[in-house]
Amino acid sequence: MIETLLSLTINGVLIGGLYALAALGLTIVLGVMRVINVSHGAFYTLGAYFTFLFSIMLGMNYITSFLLSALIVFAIGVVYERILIKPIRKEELNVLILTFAGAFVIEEIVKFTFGPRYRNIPPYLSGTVDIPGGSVDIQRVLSFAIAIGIVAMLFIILKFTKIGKAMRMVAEDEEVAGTLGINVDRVQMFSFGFGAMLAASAAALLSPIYLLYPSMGWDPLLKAFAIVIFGGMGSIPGTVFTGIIFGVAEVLTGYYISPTWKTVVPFLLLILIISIKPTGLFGEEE
Amino acid sequence: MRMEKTKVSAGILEKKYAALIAFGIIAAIIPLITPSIYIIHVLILAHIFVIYAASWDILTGYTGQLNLGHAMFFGLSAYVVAITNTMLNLPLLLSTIAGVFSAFLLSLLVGVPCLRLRGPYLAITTFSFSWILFLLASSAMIWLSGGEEGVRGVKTFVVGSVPNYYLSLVLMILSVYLLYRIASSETGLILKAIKEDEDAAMACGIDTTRYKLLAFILSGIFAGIAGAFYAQYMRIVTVDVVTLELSASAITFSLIGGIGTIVGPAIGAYMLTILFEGFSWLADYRILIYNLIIVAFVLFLPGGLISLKEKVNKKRKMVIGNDRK
Amino acid sequence: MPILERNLTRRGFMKGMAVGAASIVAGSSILGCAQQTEEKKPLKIGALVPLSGPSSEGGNRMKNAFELAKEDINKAGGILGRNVEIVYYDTAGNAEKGVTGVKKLVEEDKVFALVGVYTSGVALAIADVVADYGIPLMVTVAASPKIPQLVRDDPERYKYMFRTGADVTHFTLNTAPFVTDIVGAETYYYVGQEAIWSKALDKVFEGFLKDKGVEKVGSSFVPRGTQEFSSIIEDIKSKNPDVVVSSTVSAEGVPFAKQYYDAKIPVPFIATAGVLTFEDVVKEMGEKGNYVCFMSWCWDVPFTGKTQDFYGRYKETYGYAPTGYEDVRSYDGLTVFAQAVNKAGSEDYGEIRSTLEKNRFEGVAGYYEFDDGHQAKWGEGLLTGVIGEWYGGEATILWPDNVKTGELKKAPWWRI
Amino acid sequence: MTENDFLKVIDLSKHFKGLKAVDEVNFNVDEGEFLGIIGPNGAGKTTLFNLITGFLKPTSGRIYFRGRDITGTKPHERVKLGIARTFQVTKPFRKFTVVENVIISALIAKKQGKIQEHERDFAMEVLEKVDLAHRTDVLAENLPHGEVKKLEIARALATKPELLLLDEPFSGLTGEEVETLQDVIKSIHKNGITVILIEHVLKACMALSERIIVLNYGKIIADGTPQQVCMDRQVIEAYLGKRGLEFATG
Repeated sequence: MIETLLSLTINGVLIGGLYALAALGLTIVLGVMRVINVSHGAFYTLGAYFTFLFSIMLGMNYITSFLLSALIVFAIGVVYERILIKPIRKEELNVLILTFAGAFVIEEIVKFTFGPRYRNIPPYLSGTVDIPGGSVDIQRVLSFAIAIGIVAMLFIILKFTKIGKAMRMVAEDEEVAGTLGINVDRVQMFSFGFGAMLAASAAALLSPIYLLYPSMGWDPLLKAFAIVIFGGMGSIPGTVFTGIIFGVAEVLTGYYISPTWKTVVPFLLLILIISIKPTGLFGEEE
Repeated sequence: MRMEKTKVSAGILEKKYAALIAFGIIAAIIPLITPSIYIIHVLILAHIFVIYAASWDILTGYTGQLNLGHAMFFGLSAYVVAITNTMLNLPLLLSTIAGVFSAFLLSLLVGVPCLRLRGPYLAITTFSFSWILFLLASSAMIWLSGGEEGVRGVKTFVVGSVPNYYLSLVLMILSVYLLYRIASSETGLILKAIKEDEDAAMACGIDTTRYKLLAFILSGIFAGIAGAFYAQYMRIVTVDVVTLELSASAITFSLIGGIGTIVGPAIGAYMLTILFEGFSWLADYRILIYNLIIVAFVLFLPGGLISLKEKVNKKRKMVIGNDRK
Repeated sequence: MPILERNLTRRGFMKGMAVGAASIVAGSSILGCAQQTEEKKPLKIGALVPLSGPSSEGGNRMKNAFELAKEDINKAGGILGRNVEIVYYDTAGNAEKGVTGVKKLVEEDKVFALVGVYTSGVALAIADVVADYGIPLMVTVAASPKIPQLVRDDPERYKYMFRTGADVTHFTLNTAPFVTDIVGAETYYYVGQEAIWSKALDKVFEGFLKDKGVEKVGSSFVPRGTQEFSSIIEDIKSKNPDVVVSSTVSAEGVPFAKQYYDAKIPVPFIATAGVLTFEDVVKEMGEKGNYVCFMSWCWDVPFTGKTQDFYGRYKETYGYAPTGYEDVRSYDGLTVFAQAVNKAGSEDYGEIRSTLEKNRFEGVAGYYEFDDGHQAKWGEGLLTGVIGEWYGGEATILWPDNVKTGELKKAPWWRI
Repeated sequence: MTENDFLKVIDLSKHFKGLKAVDEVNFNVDEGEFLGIIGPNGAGKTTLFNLITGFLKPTSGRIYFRGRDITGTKPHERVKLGIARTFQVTKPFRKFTVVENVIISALIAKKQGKIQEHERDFAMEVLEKVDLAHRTDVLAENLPHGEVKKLEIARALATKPELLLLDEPFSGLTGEEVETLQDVIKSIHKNGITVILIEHVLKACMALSERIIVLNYGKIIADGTPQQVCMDRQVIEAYLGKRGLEFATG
């Protein structure tokens, strides 16, 4: 009994770390640019397919494919922001619609490029790790470790680098940042690309465990929505914490209640939290 | 809420009625000049989506409360009509009332927690409500909703496409007219003030909570009307009535037509429903082209089609001279 | 004009109406442009397939098959001497679009018959519209038990609706030999999609196996497209069945198999058709595709004279193997219909119907006969299918005996 | 508590994450008074305003208006009672014309029976008072900064207030604009409206106010006539720092 619970929790934490990674990009874009990027899921899809392209179709090793795909999606994000988001950024609703339509455009382009069929990235590492109550795929453990590494790197970037500090300042107050000589446009462009890259990394890590298809990005997007708001928009510790909580909650609900309710529960919790504390669990009061 | 009488001068009145009558006549004779039930069918759907889009506009376009889950009102009403009509064997009229009433209740349920929320928090919370409904309908409660197979066998008020066409036409004109009247009244102005700046509106003495809730209710009820009509016309209700795509289409329709004008979203819904069908020969490429058009609109004509009219007017004014006041 | 005055007049509203009126005219002409004068030459068949959205994977495989079927029919002289032309309508798996599609195909394209339909929701939504038009519909994929039930309940109204797609009882009959004979299990666990057809399958399966003395020890249902299965894997472990039956036929099938593999559960699982029978998909799964057992509706073995020819040509044309269901049943649906019309020798729907009801037709997956629900019958000499197992991207056929290529390869961690 | 206490603030505090933005503040305002509130940046002036107008809920303490406890009431309810405000960062309805901006307030006032005439006429009247009548049909977003400030005041006036709270109305204005606005505010006060003015521009505040409260770190450090406040050591220290104090006192 207790072993099952332990095993479930470990599984939940492992997967939750990756959820957190997927949600972080959304949080950064929300924090720095104050726009909801519905294309975030599409960048996730792109990350998965680029990893597929490099590792399967071009036969590169997994790590190279992973890095290349993250870089390319970063570049795509930057271009996307420049051409599509920047001209309309002040209009929250327009950005929302544009990124929604943009997500479909990307999905369709992926469909026409790679075909609508299900694709797989074979395991990049095989074997299992023993845990109480069973074993878990070694890939999950490693992916989790990589995800945590990326999060740690993110902290360092935000805390110590010039661009990171600039991002935090823009997030705090765009106008003030502008008067302090920060190139707000460039910071936002970078943040958007960065957000896209985080989505792509999460996809590259998750897709060997899951499956690739053109509309695969919607599910992580919706999950990321819930995580970001639940944890408090723009709060990175909040997002990481909530991501992991969501992972655990999902696995536990799936086991103790039913697998169909596990998708509903996070959103119910979200509504509950937001009714009590309108800025999310870790969000600052306005 | 009390509606103030609008002041219209007699001269303009005739002109406007001419436009309305022209629309009425053309719309009314369409079934007589086309033998195609397909065209009639698409137009019926267009009528339904016109109500749906206009009802979204009163909450988001006028009041600025970003609603990302508008399909929930439409969908819940449609499901309640279908379920009460087929499983409880309620008469269709009662089912319809139950459906619209359920949309009203949902608007309260969603509206109340949303009153304190702003920006992305509000947007994602409204989305969450609709997403929960989708998850319930598509998987967690398929014993009731039938999941993807849906609830079949809803009765209809009138049989056949042409009678449904006229019924939907009347319903559409009535709904849009009512919404437009509300939007053009003092109430509408107050809603718009809330959209412009909520704090300033409060400082003006506006009970923003009450008006926001009113907007939620109006929006929910009219979307509920659209959903109820949809259920009885389609005679089957599947998860398609609560999808993310349907919620998004309320926004798309409105943007293309012109947000915050009621008439704009109505035109947007009408044209896009027809356009989307007109694109059916594109088969696989349809979704791609459709979305590219939307992207282009957001970038190049964010005011929607209705802003074209203003641009033309401005030009005309410049030619005639500014002596119209 | 300032907002207030603009708001306090009805001008905008009326003008809007005028624009609306203009767009009606424009719209009618857009819709009308697809209209063509009906010529005697090609015979149009309307195909309802999801070409976009989450079902597009299956929809595209259906389209592949329809294209091959069209080629073959036309090569053999067409239908009643007329060449076949297929008009596709993308339903996106959406019921409303399905209904619109039927109206478009019938009214605008004047199609002779309809084929296709991937999801049950679309099939059930269009059933009445199709019945009102009185036009034949060959359902080639959607598996809801409600579809033949409609025909049984009201054979007069749904007289032209047939299905070459499988029924849930067929899923059961085709999968049960694995549980009872190959594994010799006493208990089993069922994993299904949270959908009406899968729940129905669960019931039929349970009843069928109970009679054979096999007990169900647990079940789980997941929403279509689920990616994370940790909780279900735990549940399976704790229920400790002798075998797992999984009807995770869509996108969720692959993650399920991968995670099942990683958990080293000591018993095999069998996938009831779907994604785990796709050669290209399983090959890409690498080692995690090993020991995956499956039931497939068709295979590259001589079920009929057409089978291997179809498999060869499909692979050659599209670069990957057919799945045995979406594609084969769609190909069969259209070719069976063509055979029936030619046999009836008339375009009269009544005669086509009775020809379909009374005769036996050769397809790729076997021979087709239709029961009182206009459902293609299962059975020896008709339609059966195969049970197989993947290893190293190659499948070994375990059942039935006449096409068997080997024995069950046991994974080192299995206890059976 | 007596009926003739106009505005009474008792032990009012507001904490943000441990930071005491307003800390146990007590003061009274008499009807017809002109009170100035000054203090360095971050002293809690705007927070205090938000508490009095109901835009923020206090952590502790009470607020009475005309003897009535209004601590828990909402902003619009306070407007109804006669408390109006402007914002430091102006918040005009940008897509509305000047007159529409004011009509909004007038509409509500009319619904509450505060005014009898047609809301548009009343709005025009108010615009006249703040010297904006010539701009009636200009969109608010096209107004220069100085006129937006006036518009905000007009909007507040159209709610028919008894107490008007002005949050830094002079900030960012040119010298000339300051002078005209000063006259406008003076005349408002003359018409019998009690005014509380937060101001960073000390000169204007000193010129207008009858009494001045000085806030520093959320606490009242001085309360008296402009002359008294000017002489206060603590005030000078708060504004100029220790060094400045030494400099000022020699």
